[in-house]
Amino acid sequence: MGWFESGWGLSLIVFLPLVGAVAVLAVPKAREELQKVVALGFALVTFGLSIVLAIQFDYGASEKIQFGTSREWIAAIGSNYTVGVDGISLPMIVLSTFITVLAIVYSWDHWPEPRNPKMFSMLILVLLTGMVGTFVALDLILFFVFFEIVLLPMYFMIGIWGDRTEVRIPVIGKVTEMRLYASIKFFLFTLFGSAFMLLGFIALYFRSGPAGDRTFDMIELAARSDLFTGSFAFWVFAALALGFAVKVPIFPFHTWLPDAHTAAPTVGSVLLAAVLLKLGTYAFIRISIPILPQEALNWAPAIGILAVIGIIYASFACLAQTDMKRLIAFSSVGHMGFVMLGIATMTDIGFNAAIIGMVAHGVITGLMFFIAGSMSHRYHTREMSRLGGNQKLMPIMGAILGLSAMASLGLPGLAGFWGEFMSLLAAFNPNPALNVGLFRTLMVIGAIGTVLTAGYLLWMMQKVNFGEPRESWDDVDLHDVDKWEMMAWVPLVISIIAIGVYPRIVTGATNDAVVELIKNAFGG
Amino acid sequence: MLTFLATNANQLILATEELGEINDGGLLASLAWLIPVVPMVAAFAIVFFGRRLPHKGWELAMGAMGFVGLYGILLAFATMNGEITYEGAISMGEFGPIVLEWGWMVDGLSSMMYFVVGVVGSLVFIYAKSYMAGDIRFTWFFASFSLFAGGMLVLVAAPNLIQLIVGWELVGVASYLLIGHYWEDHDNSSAAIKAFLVNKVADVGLFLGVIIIGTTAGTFRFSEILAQVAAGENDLLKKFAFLGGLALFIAAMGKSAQFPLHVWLPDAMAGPTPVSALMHAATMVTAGVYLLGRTFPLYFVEGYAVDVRPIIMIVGALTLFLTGLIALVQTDLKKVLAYSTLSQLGYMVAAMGAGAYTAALFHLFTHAFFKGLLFLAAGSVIHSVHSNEMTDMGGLRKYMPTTYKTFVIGSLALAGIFPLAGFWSKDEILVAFGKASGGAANFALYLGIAGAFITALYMSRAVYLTFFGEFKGHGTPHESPKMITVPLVVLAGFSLVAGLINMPGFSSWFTELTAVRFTVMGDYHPKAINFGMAAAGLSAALLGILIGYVLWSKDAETQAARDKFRIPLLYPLLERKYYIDDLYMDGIVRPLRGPVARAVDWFNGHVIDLFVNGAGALAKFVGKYVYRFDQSGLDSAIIASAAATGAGGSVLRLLQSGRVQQYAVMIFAGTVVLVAGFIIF
Amino acid sequence: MIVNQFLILGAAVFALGVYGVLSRRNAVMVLLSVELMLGAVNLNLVVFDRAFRDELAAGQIFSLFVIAIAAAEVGIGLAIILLIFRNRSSANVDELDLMKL
Amino acid sequence: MNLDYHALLPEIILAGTVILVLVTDLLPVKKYWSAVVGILGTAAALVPLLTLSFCDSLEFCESTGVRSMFSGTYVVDSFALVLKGLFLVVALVVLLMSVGYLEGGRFWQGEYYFLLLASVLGAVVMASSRDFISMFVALELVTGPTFLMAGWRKGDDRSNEAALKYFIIGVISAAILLFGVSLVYGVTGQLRFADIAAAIAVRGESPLLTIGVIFTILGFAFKVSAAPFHFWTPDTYEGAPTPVTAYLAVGSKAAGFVGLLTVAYVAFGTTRGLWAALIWILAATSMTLGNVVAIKQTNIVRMLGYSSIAQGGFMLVPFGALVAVDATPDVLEKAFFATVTYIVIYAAMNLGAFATIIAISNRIKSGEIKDLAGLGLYAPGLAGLLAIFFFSLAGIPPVAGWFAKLVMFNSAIGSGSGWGLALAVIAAVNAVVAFAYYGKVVKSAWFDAVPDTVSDAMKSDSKVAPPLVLALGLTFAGTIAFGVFPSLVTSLSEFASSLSSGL
Repeated sequence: MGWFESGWGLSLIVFLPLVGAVAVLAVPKAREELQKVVALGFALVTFGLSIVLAIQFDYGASEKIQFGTSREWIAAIGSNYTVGVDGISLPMIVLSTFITVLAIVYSWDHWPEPRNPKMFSMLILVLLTGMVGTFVALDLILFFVFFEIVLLPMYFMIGIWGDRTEVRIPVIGKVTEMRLYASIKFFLFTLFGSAFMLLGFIALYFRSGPAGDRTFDMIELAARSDLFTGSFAFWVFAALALGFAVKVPIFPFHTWLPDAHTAAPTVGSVLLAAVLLKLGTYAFIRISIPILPQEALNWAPAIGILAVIGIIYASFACLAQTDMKRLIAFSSVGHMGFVMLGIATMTDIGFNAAIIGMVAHGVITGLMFFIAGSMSHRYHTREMSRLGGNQKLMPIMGAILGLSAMASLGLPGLAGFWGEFMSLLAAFNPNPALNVGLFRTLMVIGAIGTVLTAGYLLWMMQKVNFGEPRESWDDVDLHDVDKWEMMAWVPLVISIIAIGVYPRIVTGATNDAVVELIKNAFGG
Repeated sequence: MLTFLATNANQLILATEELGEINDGGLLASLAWLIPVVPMVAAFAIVFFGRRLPHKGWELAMGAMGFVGLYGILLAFATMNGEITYEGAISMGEFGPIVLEWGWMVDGLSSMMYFVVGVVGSLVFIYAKSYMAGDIRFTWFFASFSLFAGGMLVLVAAPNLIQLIVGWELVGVASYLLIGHYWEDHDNSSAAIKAFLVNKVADVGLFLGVIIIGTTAGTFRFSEILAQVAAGENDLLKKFAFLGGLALFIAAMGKSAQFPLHVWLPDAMAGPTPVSALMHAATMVTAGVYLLGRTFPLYFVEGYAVDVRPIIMIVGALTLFLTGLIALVQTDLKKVLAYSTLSQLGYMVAAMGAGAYTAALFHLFTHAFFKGLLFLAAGSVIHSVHSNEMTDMGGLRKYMPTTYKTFVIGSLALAGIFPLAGFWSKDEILVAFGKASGGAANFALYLGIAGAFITALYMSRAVYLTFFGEFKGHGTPHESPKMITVPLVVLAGFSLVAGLINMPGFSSWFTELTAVRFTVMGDYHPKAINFGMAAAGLSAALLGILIGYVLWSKDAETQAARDKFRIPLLYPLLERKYYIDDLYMDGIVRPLRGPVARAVDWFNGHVIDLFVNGAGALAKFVGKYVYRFDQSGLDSAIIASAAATGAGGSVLRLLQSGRVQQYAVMIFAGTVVLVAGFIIF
Repeated sequence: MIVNQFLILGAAVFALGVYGVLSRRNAVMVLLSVELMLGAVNLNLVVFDRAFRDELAAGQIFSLFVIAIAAAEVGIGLAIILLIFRNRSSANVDELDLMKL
Repeated sequence: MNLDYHALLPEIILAGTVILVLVTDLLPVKKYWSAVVGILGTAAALVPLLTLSFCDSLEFCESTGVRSMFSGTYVVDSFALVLKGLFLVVALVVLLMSVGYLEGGRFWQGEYYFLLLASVLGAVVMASSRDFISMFVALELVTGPTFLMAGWRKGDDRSNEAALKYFIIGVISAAILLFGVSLVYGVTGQLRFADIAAAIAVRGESPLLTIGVIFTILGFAFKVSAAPFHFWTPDTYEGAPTPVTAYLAVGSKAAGFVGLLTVAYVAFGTTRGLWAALIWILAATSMTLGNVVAIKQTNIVRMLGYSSIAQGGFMLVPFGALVAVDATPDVLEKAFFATVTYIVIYAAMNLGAFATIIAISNRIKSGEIKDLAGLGLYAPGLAGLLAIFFFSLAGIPPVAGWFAKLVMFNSAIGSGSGWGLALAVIAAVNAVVAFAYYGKVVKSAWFDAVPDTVSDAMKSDSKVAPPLVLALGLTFAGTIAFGVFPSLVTSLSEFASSLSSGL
């Protein structure tokens, strides 16, 4: 398997889905079965390769970049095709390929309207390339490219297959279809952030050394972090943080998220929640903090405060929602708040918490969006006030929804708990350079946030699952979970429980890498 | 050893080596991981395969529970032969310096809990088979029930704080499922949510307490934390012990339903009766007391969280007194028992605060039997009259003799009548209050004696209203089947004799059992019976029964007529449960769910999006006007400049010129401006 | 050599051309005005050439090129104007507003 | 005089083709033969460019380094080679686009190709011009034919109007340019760029020189349609036949940039502070104005007109960022490199966008953005191309535009000055704003329902003229390849940056 370790394997994981997309393109439009098979086949092979990656990975040296390679790419600006995996990116890669497979499986019999399996599966595959690429890129420009590639398929998914209900756009006052508003908002928001992020990348490059010795290599830049100081570092961190914060999203850059998640088709929401949001948090861990550690400490209080505001704010916003999907969407803001709180502590515990929180949020919220999608597919409404008694009408779906809600509110033994709890734990003893009092206050507020989180999820469950079903559903064909749904959801349920019971599934890969990262960034 | 413990009230025993040989428990302890695992596995197995089994999953639940009961008995006997201390741990993941561990602990405290959960649980499970027969979600019920017991056992087995959280919350979620078992009814699911949320509020305390204690101690293992406490060298831990201890106590207040977080427990009656029995007797509500017991030295060793103790005593005393009073006005039989549980929990918690570790656990132990008994008996009654309301009962003595007898035994035990189980444990608690110093202890003592009186009063009320007089319900009640009465009889037997295992001056087996090796004991067991205190407690109870007899022994048409003691102000206050629920709902929950949440949502759409969409709108707006200027705004610009310069027709002439000339104007103007600018600067 | 006076003359002619371009309605007249501007340029070039006594006579040569190209441009311009005149029977520039906002 | 015929071969071939096209038109053959001759001739002209470029590794080629002729007024260096190559390729694509377009309407075909190729000849000459006389001649050769081409839809009033507006503004700009040149000549006594630079270095700056420089630069600003000299652009783009618009937006604009680059770097290299500040202003206003106004457009070609103003602004950024910078060769080269890169990528993607629009409007007979609605449903291929080119224009990876923006930012920030940074920030915000209208086109094509104006015949008519397919293929390949492997462009533009180091 020498070829696999020399960087080819990783590149294969990144680009195979793209090949798959082209292959699907080559299939005639009428032959839907074949399109599905091809798409699933490529996704499965990619997933299989990522499992091979995970097996071959040397967990004893998870802080080292493995399976990496560096080839000349754009010599003129000093950017290379540098990829590699370490313990931090490995779980994210597996998560991405895993969720994508499930997304295609789920889609098998649930193509959103207007029906176009060909294009839809192509977009999913392109998205996969973008996602995995972002996680393996070790060159800032390469990272930027993949980071942006992700936007395109999602833009189309939301725009073409999104929610067609008419909404009145706040402030502007125009009435338009939800999908149109959401897609452009999503795109412009992210683009705005990433434009400044790119400026930050370039600024780092020019500060990274004398002419001729400059680099976009993240690892190399992290090693030269002493060069980035003063107001330069301040502004660069701000620029990078803006780009990442929009993606995460951190309050107050989050307003694209509820719209985009709500408007997106089921699979779009799943991928958006499960993987795309992680690009931002991952970037904080991978780029901002190792390269600008001192500045990260200066910014940490602000990030922490915003994260905690996000937790509380999202909870209240969720309490006000009447639309089930929008509620789940808003809950992401809160969960990512916990992730960002973990990052803001600038400790190894916090980073581990953040990563496991990311993975957990991926599987849990992914599952919840799947269910929300399937439910609105059957009920033709997402208004919780019109639902009720779902547990009676569809017991299995109700049970899975219940499980995912429990996981989402951070029930120990399920995946969501570790990220939440360990973030709070990390906030008790943040990095020595940070204000202990502030972070402990944040810890307390964050802990209170868990109560609110439980509140909105339980009330959602009450409205949706419990009670007697309305008579209006008597004549509606409400079949319980079908086989494709089962095949897509059971793996998620299993991973939720598995990560909850045995968190080493994630931390086993991340811990050494995180400890090393913290040591390199902050010393000692 | 006994004498040593008994004679040194309030004195720390630091020299653990004096406690004799430590037994690692051998195979029995090393396999004890099965205790939490078996019910948990059973719970999942029931979900997936239960429906296909002949008894629809009950046999799995019963088997698991029976296994735990047997294991608990074995461990109890093994512990009698010598103290066992065993800690198993499997590493489950690393977070930087923190290693997460799953483990199981076998020592006196946990063995006692295994025993209680296992034995009481088994009896309740037997009972439930018959009670729940025909329920639409029979299988699901036993899955949740197993999860409930399993969660409790995870909690009890936890050798570290983090696993404790896991068990703690599993118990919470299982209780949510069970309380909301009949979720078709909105009130039931609301009760379930209430239970979960109130516990979640308390869990904030648990989270913070665990974080504070664990982080400052640098370890989450009880054994290591308590060893540090004993050694007294960790100044950081000392500094934070008060906060951490207080936070953990808040957690205990939630699970053990202490005032003012007690509100969920009465509502939890929405679940089927076996759930109430198990929840009130063995699992869930005992978790808080267990937690205090497990971390007991933290509150007891000077320099740590000793200042929390008065708070614990006051909270416990208030709970035992205030909730006891509410029990007096309840008409729902189960609610009477529920408030009585609250009251008894108040005793246990206050006892912990008073430093009476053994007394508190002992009361927990005896209470498990008689409260389990009372609930099951109440369930038996309810099963037969199809109503919870005591106004629909009366005269059942004749119809349900076994139930009647066992219920009375339970009531007497609860009221603390010599020589039943409750007498011994309650007496020990009162003695502890008396021994402890400080205003809080006195407060607890007075309220404790008053509480004994109130307990007897409301229990006699319940007995009279239910079993005496004329039957007021519909149909003919009949005695319950064997599956129901047998557990009643067994529990009645325990209620009769359980107190004897820790009779002062006679036996100290329970004290020895629960004396945990690595905890630094500040505990005592009275060497001999304290006759003064016993007399005080007993006479208060007898007085209560007497007054109860006077008030309720005579039958009457209406409940109002029987409840003759309607004191103005106090009665409505009790009926409204001191308005605490109203305060929570109207003061906190509704505003948060309503106006506050809506305000945040509005803020999202109108303030943040004001900037976002406003930027978009601004761009469009600017675009519109720039475009207009670009294309035709020149006219006005020229008029303006013409007016300004006063130039006559020559400039105005331009107005009539064509568009292309306006472009030309712009070009020349731009050129001139730029040239002028550059020449000047 | 009196350069400044010629320069001023050149600038004045250029400005006159500008004025004509801006104020004339007839496209042909606009075209003529542009020729005026180019004339000013030629004047400048020739004057400078003489002032420098440029051995290559670059200025003068340049002005020849300008004249030649200006002639070509007039040809193009007239062709376009003719086209428009044929379509609309008018060569007024102020009627060119089809693509108005 | 010793002429290097090898170096002049592209111009000679092209000039020959121009004549040949005219002759073909007179012959009694089908009209498209003119196009075929033009295409073949243009392609043939590329051959000597290649041999010149790879002269060092070719046996028959005599390496002489920079080939300078006519006392240094005509230079064939690597910069010239790259840009000539670009012009020829652009010409090829525009020819391919034109064939079908002209066949479909009532046009004079032979003359059209003649004029187009003449204009390209001008551009090719421009790349080598190193004095004002030849540059002026080249410039007029580029512009003159396009005046006529703009009015090529002779029966269409809009087209006529476009031509006249373009013409009048064009000649005015030429006059301004010439006036500026005459003043520069007056101050320095030179017309050759190198000599002018030397003279300025000796004499220093004077108000007259300042006026001259500004007038000269502004003359070029018209060609690159930088605000506030852009007014003709939207009207002309909208009115002119679309292939002509494509040529104006790419070929003619690129020629303007070539002139601007050469003049600014070579002739006025020593007064960099002056023109850099001027260009800073032009860049900022062009980007902002172009983008903001484009949002409101409803006609796609007119929108592309404003878009090209904005893109022109982006191309100017690297120069503008040179304000208040120490003139290290590295920085200068970077700016030069950035602009050349931008031009090359812009050429590929913008031509592609125009080609797609031609193909689409052939089908739906409309140029309104709202009429594109539902294109993704009945013509996914065209809609896909549309998305690719417009995303490229918006600068979204992996299609080429992102790299153009990247190098633009790179040079602006790399200049190390606050002014450069400020311009980069303005550009960044503008890059986001730009998506609002590029996205609108994609949105219309992909997200909206098919409107009533689209008949079933239009939906089922999937025929695209083969030359147009070729044009689409070329631009598509370029856009993708440049985006994924930007080194394809950078090797060209680095090669071209020789000019800046010649300072």
